[in-house]
Amino acid sequence: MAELLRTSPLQAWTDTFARLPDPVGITAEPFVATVDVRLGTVGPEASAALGVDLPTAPNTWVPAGTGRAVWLGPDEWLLTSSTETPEEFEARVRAAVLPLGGSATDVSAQRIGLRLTGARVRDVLATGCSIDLHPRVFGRGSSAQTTLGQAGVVLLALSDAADDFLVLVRSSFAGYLADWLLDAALEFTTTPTHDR
Amino acid sequence: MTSPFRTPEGGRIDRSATVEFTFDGQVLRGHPGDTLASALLANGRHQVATSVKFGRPRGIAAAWAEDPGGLVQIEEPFPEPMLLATTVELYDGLAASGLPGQGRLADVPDSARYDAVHSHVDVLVVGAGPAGLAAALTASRSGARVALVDEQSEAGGALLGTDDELDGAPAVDWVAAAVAELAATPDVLHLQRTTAFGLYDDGFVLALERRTDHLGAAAPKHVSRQRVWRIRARSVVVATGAHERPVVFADNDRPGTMLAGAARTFLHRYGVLPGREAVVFTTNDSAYDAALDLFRAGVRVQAVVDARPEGSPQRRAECEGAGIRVLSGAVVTGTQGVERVTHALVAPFLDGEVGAGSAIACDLLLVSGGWNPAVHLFSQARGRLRYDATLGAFLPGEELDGVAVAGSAAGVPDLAGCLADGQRVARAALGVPAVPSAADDRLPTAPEPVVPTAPLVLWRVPDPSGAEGSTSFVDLQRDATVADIARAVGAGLRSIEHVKRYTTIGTAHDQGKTSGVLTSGIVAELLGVPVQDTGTTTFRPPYTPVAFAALAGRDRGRLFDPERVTALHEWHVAAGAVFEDVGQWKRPRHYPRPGEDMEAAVLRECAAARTGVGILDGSTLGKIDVQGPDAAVLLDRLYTNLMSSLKVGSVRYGVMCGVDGMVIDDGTVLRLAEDRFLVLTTTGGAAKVLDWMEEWIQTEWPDLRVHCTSVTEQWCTFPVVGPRSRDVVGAVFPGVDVSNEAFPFMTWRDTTLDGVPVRLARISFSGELAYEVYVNPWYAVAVWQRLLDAGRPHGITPYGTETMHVLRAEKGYPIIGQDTDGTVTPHDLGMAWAVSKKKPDFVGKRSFARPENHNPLRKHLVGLLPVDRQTVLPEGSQIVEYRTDGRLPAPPVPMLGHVTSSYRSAELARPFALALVKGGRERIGETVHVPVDGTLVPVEVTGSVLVDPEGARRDG
Amino acid sequence: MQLIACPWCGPREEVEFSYGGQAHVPYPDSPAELSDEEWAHYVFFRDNPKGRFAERWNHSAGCRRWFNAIRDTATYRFERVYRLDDPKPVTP
Amino acid sequence: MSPRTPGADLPDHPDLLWRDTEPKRSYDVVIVGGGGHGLATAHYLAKDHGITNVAVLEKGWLAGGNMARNTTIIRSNYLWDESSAIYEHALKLWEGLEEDLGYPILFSQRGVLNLAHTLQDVRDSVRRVEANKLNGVDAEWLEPDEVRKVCPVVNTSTDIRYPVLGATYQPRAGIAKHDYVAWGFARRADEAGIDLVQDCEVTGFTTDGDRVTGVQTTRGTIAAGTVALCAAGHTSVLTDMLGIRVPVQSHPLQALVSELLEPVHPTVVMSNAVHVYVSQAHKGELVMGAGVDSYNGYGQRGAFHVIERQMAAAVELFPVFARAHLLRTWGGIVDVSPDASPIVGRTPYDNVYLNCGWGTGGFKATPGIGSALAHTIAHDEPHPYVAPFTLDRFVTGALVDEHGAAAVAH
Repeated sequence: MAELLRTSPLQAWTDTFARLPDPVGITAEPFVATVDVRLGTVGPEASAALGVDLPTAPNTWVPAGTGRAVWLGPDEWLLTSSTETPEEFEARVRAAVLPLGGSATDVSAQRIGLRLTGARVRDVLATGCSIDLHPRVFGRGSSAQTTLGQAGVVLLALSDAADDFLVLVRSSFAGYLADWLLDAALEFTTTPTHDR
Repeated sequence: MTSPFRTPEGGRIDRSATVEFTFDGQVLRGHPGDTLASALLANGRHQVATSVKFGRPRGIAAAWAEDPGGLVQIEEPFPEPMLLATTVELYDGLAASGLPGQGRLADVPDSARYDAVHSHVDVLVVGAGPAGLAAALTASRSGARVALVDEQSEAGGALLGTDDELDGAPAVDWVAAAVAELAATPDVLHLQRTTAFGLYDDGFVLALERRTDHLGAAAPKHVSRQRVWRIRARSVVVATGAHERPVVFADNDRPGTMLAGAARTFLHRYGVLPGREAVVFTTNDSAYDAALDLFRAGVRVQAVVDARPEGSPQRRAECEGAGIRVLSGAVVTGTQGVERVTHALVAPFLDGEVGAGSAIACDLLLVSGGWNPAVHLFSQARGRLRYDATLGAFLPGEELDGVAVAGSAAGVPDLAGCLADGQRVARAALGVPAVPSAADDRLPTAPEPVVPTAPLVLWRVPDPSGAEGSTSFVDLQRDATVADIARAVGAGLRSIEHVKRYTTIGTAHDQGKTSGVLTSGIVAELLGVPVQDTGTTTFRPPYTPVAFAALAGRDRGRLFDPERVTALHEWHVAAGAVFEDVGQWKRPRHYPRPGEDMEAAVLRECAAARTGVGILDGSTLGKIDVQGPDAAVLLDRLYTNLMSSLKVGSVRYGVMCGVDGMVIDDGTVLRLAEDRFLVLTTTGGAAKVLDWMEEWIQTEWPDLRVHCTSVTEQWCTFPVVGPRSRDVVGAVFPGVDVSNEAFPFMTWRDTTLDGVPVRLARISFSGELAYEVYVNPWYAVAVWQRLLDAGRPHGITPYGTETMHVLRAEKGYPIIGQDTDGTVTPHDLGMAWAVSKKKPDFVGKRSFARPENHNPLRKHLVGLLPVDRQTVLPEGSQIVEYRTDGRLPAPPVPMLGHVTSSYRSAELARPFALALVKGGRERIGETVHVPVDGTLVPVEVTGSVLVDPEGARRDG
Repeated sequence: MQLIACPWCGPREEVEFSYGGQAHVPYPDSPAELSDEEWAHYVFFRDNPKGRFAERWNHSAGCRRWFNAIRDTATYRFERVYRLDDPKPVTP
Repeated sequence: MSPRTPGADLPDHPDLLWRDTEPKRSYDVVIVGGGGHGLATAHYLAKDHGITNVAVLEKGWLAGGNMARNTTIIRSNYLWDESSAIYEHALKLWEGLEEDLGYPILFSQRGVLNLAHTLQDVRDSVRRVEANKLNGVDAEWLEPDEVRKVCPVVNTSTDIRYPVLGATYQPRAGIAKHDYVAWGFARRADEAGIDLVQDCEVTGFTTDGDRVTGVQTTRGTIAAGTVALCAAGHTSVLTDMLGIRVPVQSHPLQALVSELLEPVHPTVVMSNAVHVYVSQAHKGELVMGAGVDSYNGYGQRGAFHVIERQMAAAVELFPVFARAHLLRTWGGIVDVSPDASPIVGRTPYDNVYLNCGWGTGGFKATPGIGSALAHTIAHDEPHPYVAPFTLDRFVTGALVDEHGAAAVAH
């Protein structure tokens, strides 16, 4: 029997995204192994066990191995991995944090990433995000759990020039947010792109 | 054709181009840079509208948003009600008409785009007049992030309406230089055509930018027409200037009557002469500038009428030098004319007494009663206002945290003062020394201000006509007069708020911009109390009217509210599903085949699930991963039944109550490990239950070692339901022994499909043999397809929520939120079995002991069977006692309860219903009546389980 | 629209938060021993002062942490926010 | 063009509304709160029971609280028997109020539509309609096409986010001019000799055992035989002075108004699902209410995002409103009880009566609660219409829960 095909919530948007001009680039980043980690106290043992220094500064993210570690709350992080399968990843992280009284949950499909790149994406985000995205305030390594339009998101700054962001959104809201972003980008696209 | 009242030169209009527009059906011409008002005046047209109540002619009386007279209806390019001609920029193809009181909405939807943008700055300056520009320059030069917003089409504020000079050159040159400097400075946002209309807490300002209105038909469709700026500023500098205040006298609403400063603006900014023969009526020095400017521009100034006994010695000299007659100690008591002023009635004025008057011919009557600082935003920020008896105006009366007022908005009278004040306030906002050290922060030098002669505070001129002020208009937009105020006071009203409501003053389009302070003054006079005690009515947002659509922004149509969908949505659409809104989710309700209505489709889907096999996309069910050594303790405290006794590998149904003991949610719980549970909630309850758990853990039981994580979108869930479900699931997952012995009811098993983890659970929401298939949504479409393929020989049938509802209702399973309404306990649902007696406590338990919970007449969930075996009772129908005569008595008729769910059952071959009925369980077997469309339908009360009561089917 | 200072995430727009009513109303130790009236007071009765009020807030669109705040219900001004494990501030 | 004269038909006010009085030292009845409920209670005390040695104490200007700030919607199509009884009692009084008060209150029975947007809305609506019918309250269920007949500007298209699936309709419901209603009651009470005392804030109470003997105010202490608390959003401030705990929370409730517009909206439309209610007042302005702000507040103002969301809903439901203009926004303070029903009746003090917790229902109840409370005071016995709304119900659990269906179904 053929192996199971994977489908992304934003598959249907691929062509539309592809037609966007550079200043408002949008690409979907699906299928990223992601684990939600809860841990009361982060110390050397945690770092040793996880192989990552979980960021303790609110509203930040750090590179972690082949992925990222994103601060979600005083005792909560998102860890991503680009080499392990979701279940492998959860198993490894869970084994690491369990002895420390923590927990780990596979949330790989819970959210999907939307990569926003270009000179105007900050303007696009500003139409529905109340976070100050000025590069001096929200440079690379910054993150925020907030709302974009009417969708809850985790927003990551990937550059110091406010021209490269990753938006993590609940999968069931992905279609809404994609349409919302395309609508916001309309002003920066010579030809209307939200024709789907 | 040149407009008759256009000056040969000057003004900031583009005379090289001509704009054609239509007003009241008449084709007229103007220039780019005109407003509708200036273009009408240039064409000699003063009357614009007729008044709301008396239908009196009304004209343009001011040059911007404070104009109470020039209300118009836009007809083309798109109908828009009630705008001020003074604020409508002229463009080709503009068609407008005078507005008689009421605006008219378009009868077609507005296709324009509207949006909003968030902005964050250190200093927001509102108003690009001298004070505002000085403030913005000062702030930007310090490197701060600055926003400067101004409601006009270009910066300059009052300077646009004067011929003032700075550094020995026209002040507008300095304005241009300032604008250029700001444009070249990083982190400066400068927006014209942008009105700050609301000032809220913590430096939050809402401003409306009119982005394309001035382009008319040329407006690009993909650019928002208007944009709401949501500006968050550490400090806000309010430099909104001042509105000139009229003096009230008889027939002061006659077109041709205009504020003096406005006439200057029309002359200097638009190159328009508002008239040929002018009378200038003033109580202060500022109007003399208008008189002299108009004189120099060729207007015959018949007289300057100064209410002050001595007038203004030095300004008088200037005028007389120019041959302008100045009448001191005189007032204008009224006007003559019909659609335009023909005469001003002038009379001596001494100690409040008006002497015998005479008529002076004029086609323009300029009035100045002083200036009201535009303190609206300051007042919106709940800043206290102080009455200044010398100026006859309300000024900011206190320092506000993060909000400062600068320039003439703070009562600063002259240009030099305004520039310095803007700089001072900006520096204070930035927390730097008030005196600029750096030379690069220098401000231009303004001419030494002449010390003005003190103004006279005069609200109204006594009405000599004997009409007692019945034509002395205070609020032109509401046709409210001095006489109306007198009646209000005479009726016993003392509060300015009462007077406002009695006379409707200040409630119209301009929200009292000119009438508000006048009313305070006149009421104070009539009551003989200080104006400070009378106070003003509250200034409320918005400062100027804002279109509904601008505030709606992009949250319209499909973006009005998010549509949540599952990984299978596209499949459902392709399969022709009819969708149902469940919260924000789009769920397939049924999958009609060609020619099928819903009833037919649902009967078919139900039959498949009961006799063959059906499949449902149950992925919207809330899912929460509960982990930790105390996970079971948490669940024991939140569910009414015992969860800690659940064995790993098993599943248990549970009910959750609020502290008031009412059911808030239900669902199944899978124990994945000693320290790990998968909790399923209702679709609508998902977020609520997770928040509920977090709230208890964080606020009450921080000692519990447990964590909850939402995994609603981490798992797709497909119930495969029906006698043939075992064959289908067994075929797709050969690695699992799906026999009842190996895989009993209410247990779960993990397996894989092509290496992809899959979880199967023996859970039934239909009473049939059923397996729920849990899989990562990445593979949902593929797994769903595998199940369909394997089910094809058995006629597997996708079904929607409607069939799900019928199947569960036949088994008496309640839907929380449909069969409950926040007043129902587990016992009411007949679920005492799900309420633990063992547990000392759980949330809601104590409430069960309240007297009302033992009322024998509580409503119980029961079944109903219409005796005629035909009628499908409408859901929501009420239930009454059986009436032997078959007729309803006169109201009020006592009600026994209501129908919560009602369907036609393929299985029972008859309609049935679930209902909440008072003492229902004691009524089983009785017949009661349900009124439907005026007739009483007899129904038998039954138990709630109508299909397979002994539960024989669930194991296949 | 206010800025509310989440003790963890810092100042965020009001819309990111949800309100939890009066703070420092603990769940009774043994509800079973309470009279109906005492229980009713726990379930339904909350203070409703005009002025300073110790309240519960949740940064629901952010870190989802609950915290307490002293807020003036007349001016809406937040006088201070504090974590759940902080004692209730003594306010003059 | 012949000028339309909206509001020209508005009646002139009488030459005298009420005396500006100094409080006497003592009254048989002291009503705290000069809003609609307090003034109506005063009127019916005099009219129905001949009790006129009464003072109404108002801390600010008469009827300047919620009475001056509400959206003037009047209806009685509530779900539960207890609620529909008092609101229907009120509606019947509304129907005769203009004559009773001899004051033009512009009561316009233009009907109220409550829109349903989901299948559960439909179930709840039918349930309410059927209950209303059996209680003698006029009510019908309308399908979308019938909704369009009643109010043509409602967007009944099926391809909007939350299509209109139908509506409940109460033809006898409508609107009235709030200020005129208040002034009408005030004028009658004043004529009857009742003292309406403004700028008179209650600062405390003098008690003797389980009786209140005097009301301390910024204008001196006033002895009282019976005290009735009609302070709506400020009730807790008073009950705190008396040491009575009342389960109400005060929340901001915002409203707004547009410019005068030609008639487009012939009825009243409410949509709980998308949180907006709209009517077009006599002069032509659109009057709208929003949802209650979530937090406690006495500030008579709310957050603007609530207004923005409401505008989105309004334009969604009424596309032709797009270019209508928001002229003014304001806020009131609603006192909300746990079951969204009022709290009326006895207190631990023998001679103090409580009237609060009306939430968003206060205006429409005005004459009903006024007459029932007056009766209660006169007979020292709760009138049957208010009897179910005791403070005690929160102890027994016998709530009158008007929240209606809470959760969303599977």
